[in-house]
Amino acid sequence: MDINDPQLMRSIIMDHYQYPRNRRECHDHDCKSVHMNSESCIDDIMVYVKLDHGVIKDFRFTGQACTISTASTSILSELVKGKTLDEAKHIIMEYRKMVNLESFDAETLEEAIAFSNIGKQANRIKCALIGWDALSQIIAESEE
Amino acid sequence: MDINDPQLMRSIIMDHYQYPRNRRECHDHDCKSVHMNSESCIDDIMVYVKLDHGVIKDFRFTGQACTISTASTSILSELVKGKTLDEAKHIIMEYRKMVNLESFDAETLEEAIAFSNIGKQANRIKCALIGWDALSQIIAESEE
Amino acid sequence: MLDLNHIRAQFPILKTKMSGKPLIYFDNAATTLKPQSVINDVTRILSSQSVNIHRGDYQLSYDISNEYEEARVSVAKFINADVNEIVFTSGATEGLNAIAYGLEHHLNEGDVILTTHTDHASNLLPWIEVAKRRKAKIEYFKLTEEGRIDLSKLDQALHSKVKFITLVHVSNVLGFINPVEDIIKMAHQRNMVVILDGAQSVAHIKMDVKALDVDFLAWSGHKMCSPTGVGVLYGKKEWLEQLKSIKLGGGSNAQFNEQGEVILKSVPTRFEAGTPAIESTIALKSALQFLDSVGMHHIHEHEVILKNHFLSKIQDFKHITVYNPSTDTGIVIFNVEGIFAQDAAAYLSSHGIAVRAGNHCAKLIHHVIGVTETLRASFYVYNTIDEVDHLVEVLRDITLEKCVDLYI
Amino acid sequence: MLDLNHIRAQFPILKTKMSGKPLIYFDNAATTLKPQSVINDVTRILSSQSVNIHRGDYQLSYDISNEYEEARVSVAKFINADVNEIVFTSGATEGLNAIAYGLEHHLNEGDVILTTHTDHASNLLPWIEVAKRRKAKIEYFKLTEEGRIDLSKLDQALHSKVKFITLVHVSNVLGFINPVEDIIKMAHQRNMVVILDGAQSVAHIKMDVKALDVDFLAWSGHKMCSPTGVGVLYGKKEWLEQLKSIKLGGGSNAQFNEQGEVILKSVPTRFEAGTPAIESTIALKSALQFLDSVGMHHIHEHEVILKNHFLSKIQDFKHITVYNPSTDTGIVIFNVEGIFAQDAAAYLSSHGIAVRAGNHCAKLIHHVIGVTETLRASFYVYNTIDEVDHLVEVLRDITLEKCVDLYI
Ligand SMILES: Cc1ncc(COP(=O)(O)O)c(C=O)c1O
Ligand SMILES: Cc1ncc(COP(=O)(O)O)c(C=O)c1O
Repeated sequence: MDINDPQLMRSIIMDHYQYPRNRRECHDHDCKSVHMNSESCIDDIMVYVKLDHGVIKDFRFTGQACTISTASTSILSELVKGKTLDEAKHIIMEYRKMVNLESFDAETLEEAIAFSNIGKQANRIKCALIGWDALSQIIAESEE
Repeated sequence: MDINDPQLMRSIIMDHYQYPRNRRECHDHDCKSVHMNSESCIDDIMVYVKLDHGVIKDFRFTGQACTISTASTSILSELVKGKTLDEAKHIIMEYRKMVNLESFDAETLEEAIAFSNIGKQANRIKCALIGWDALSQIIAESEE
Repeated sequence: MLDLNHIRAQFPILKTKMSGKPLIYFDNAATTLKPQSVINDVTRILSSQSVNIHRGDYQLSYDISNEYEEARVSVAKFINADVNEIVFTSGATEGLNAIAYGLEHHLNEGDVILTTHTDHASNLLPWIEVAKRRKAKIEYFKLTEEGRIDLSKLDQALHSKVKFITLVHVSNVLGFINPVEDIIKMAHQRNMVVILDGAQSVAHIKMDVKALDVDFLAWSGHKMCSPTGVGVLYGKKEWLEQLKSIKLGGGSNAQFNEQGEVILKSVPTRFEAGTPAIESTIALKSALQFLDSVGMHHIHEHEVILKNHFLSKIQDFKHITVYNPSTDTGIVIFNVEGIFAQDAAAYLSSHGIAVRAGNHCAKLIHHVIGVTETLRASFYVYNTIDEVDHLVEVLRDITLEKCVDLYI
Repeated sequence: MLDLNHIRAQFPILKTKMSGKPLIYFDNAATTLKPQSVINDVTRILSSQSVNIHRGDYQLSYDISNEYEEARVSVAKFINADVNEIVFTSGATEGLNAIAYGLEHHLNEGDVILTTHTDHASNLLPWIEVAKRRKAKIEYFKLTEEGRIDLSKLDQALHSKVKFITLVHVSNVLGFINPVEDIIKMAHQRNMVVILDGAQSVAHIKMDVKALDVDFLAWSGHKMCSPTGVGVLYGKKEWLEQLKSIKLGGGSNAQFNEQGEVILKSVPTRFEAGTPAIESTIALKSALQFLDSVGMHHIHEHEVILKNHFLSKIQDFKHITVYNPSTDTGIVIFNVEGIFAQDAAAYLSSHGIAVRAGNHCAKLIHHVIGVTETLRASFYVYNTIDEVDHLVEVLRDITLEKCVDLYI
């Protein structure tokens, strides 16, 4: 994927915003959920994660959110489903580097590289992280 | 009395401050009392007035107060004792004129003319009126 | 017509830019801009008179205490109240809380507090709390389809269990002016107390509390050209005296002793414990002078002209949905099809235009308009037709692609 | 030694006059003066960034929200707290009320709240009120003859019924620094909660809430070189979460519905309902930078030098009685024989000197010093030995005649 192709990057975001993947509830008893809403963003989303023996079996989300929040969470859902916690943590770490405008491993992030410039728009960074922060939180709690 | 004699005026105020007249409580059932304290003054005084058939039979006061409040209330007590309500109202009216730097009848005010310049010190006007306001209030209530 | 050049020249912020474009400020329902006279007051006080009030122990303190009390006189005149009916607060939220908690002791089990779905969290939440504590009930006025109070259902709504009616005078989302004259008249016939949230009304339409006969009114200074940190709670004298003071401390008491016997000062001082926002309160007077110099009637008229212009210009835009087309004021809420409100707001920001996105703290509003998130443009006295036209142009061409392009 | 020229140059008010004489400001316990950096913040925001916070819908709002949160970070660093333990209030009085009312639900009949006779009305009155409501009891620390907490009676004072200990850190009348380390240590061994009124301490002595292990601390910005209208409530995270929020409204809730179910936001946002004093809060950061630039240790040292100088100069004055000769800070209270405090203050004012007269809102203090009305001179970082000398000279010659002569 060419990170310097703005048309491609835009189409990734729009596609995930207009047709978000894994946007549905999960009320299984083994589905952990976390409610995220940010001060600087009117977003209000629920993230549901099903873990099984150190593997992310399912990742879903629901709620009202902006393009950046919705698309970034949708992309995340595809990226981490089926991954081990360690793999997921690695992906999240690389993503955080990217969002902070540090150098990162584009390979690992796949479509998430569409947000490689979000760090320049400080006021939307939180939106780009909302789903990712939720997953970090669930992983951290599972490891306590 | 010579209103232009500062030494005389000063000695009146100091005398009434250091030896206030009628400074004692009154707990007779026919003694009306009112508690005065002003925002701009740390004064805190109680005024007691005994009325009988339209005549001020007694006027007393107690409390912590500054020179201006104490002396002006002490002078007032001597001025109005034994006077009819109408006479007292006239005295109060002339006093208010003086304090507002309008022309007034010096004769009526006797020693109270010591405060003829208080109106130039806006921040102490309330002190010079505290006892007088109390009496006005008691008279007004008695006439309701 | 207003002399807009003269008005705009008084607001230094209107000479600044946002995102490199001249600032077009349409978030007036959130807070208004400040005229130079207000800024000067604050700067002057901080620079040469920054002492505490309420004591004439020295000249500076005496002077600043006087200015503080003059602000009270100005506010009283502005809404036609008596000066001792004006309590200074830190804002509408504190004022509305002070009313709800302060009247709590009048509530008995089963009593009803009547309000609306369009009310602001700062008015609803305190009443929800005290209602819970007293086992009282919150009920909501029936609204017409567009979200106005249904006057035909008023008689039913004001039933015998209703004790307090608390409602927003002008909704900060729908921009409707509630028919408070009718409500107050009927309420008083039934011995009910009426509390108005004036956050969006006092700076926008002429307010006369005596003519209106309202019992309580609270609003914020910052929404009427003043600095932040100051608000006003008006209460009819007899009702202020019924209000329990919930913030206690220095300045509010005349006396207290070790046995816990407390004598509070008289109204309104009793409610003003502690050091207030002195500069902001004094500057409120200059803000009122500015509003008076324009004239409240002209301000409202001007807002309506801008709003009508905006609505007529966008009425053919298929991609824009307006939720309050019959708004009575300068507040318009809308959405762009397929674009989340905050994305649209961010796009407008990149063109120098400030509008608000969200639920505007009126979280029951979805009962009325069916959606939770909207864009809100709110016009005020210094806005121009040109600025509105600029908003219209940007909205004409807005697309999801363009919104997304800000981030790639 | 402090570079007083450099410090004084930052306070424009020090170039002004009162009663035609250069202003000598010794009413620092009432409020402090403001440095230019603080004034500039307020002017800048009002002139070019006067928008509301808490939303990043447009660039200006995003920027000002950030500055607001940066102020929180600064405050947290200043007292060594975590950033989410810092709640912005309108002042010490609001903060102290929020603590008392917010902990009310933890009080049961017979519980004891321990405090002192030297406490300020803003700390005593809220507790007197909640104690009444919960049938709890207020008790007072035993004091030594000069008015210090008697450490030998501590064990007795902290008996098993005591639940909350709330006390002034530095008395605004006596200037004593209370032995809070000892009290907190012993209190925590007995599972008691300790609340400090830091109105006179945070701007005067280095504060480290972690080292001190205090549970709550409240103070005002205006007493630490900031504008009025802002204060801080610090609470340990676990205790803030136990505190019931008593001011509800916009911004404090994440969600609520028609059924009255309310979900509040997390700590500290939950406590910050409504539009806060934005300019004042942001300016607090510059105030802290000023204090840090001088160094808290030097500030305290300087106050003590001035106070000692004053006391040594007046010690032979037979007509002056000092009530707190062993004061630990820059606060000295005294009276002139035969002259009521307010008259003496007015006389000093005519010489350009600002001191306070009265009971200083500590209305139980007469239990300690035997009098209700005193003069208070309170020194701060920008005061000089020369200024103190001037006060001494005026006091040397003060007579009742001279005081009265102001009015004739
Ligand atoms: C010890 C103490 N506590 C509380 C307060 C109240 O502070 P504020 O008036 O800023 O709310 C003061 C100020 O007078 C004080 O000195
Ligand atoms: C209708 C209404 N009520 C109350 C408020 C609260 O005002 P403040 O935030 O100034 O306390 C607002 C402001 O958003 C409002 O629009």
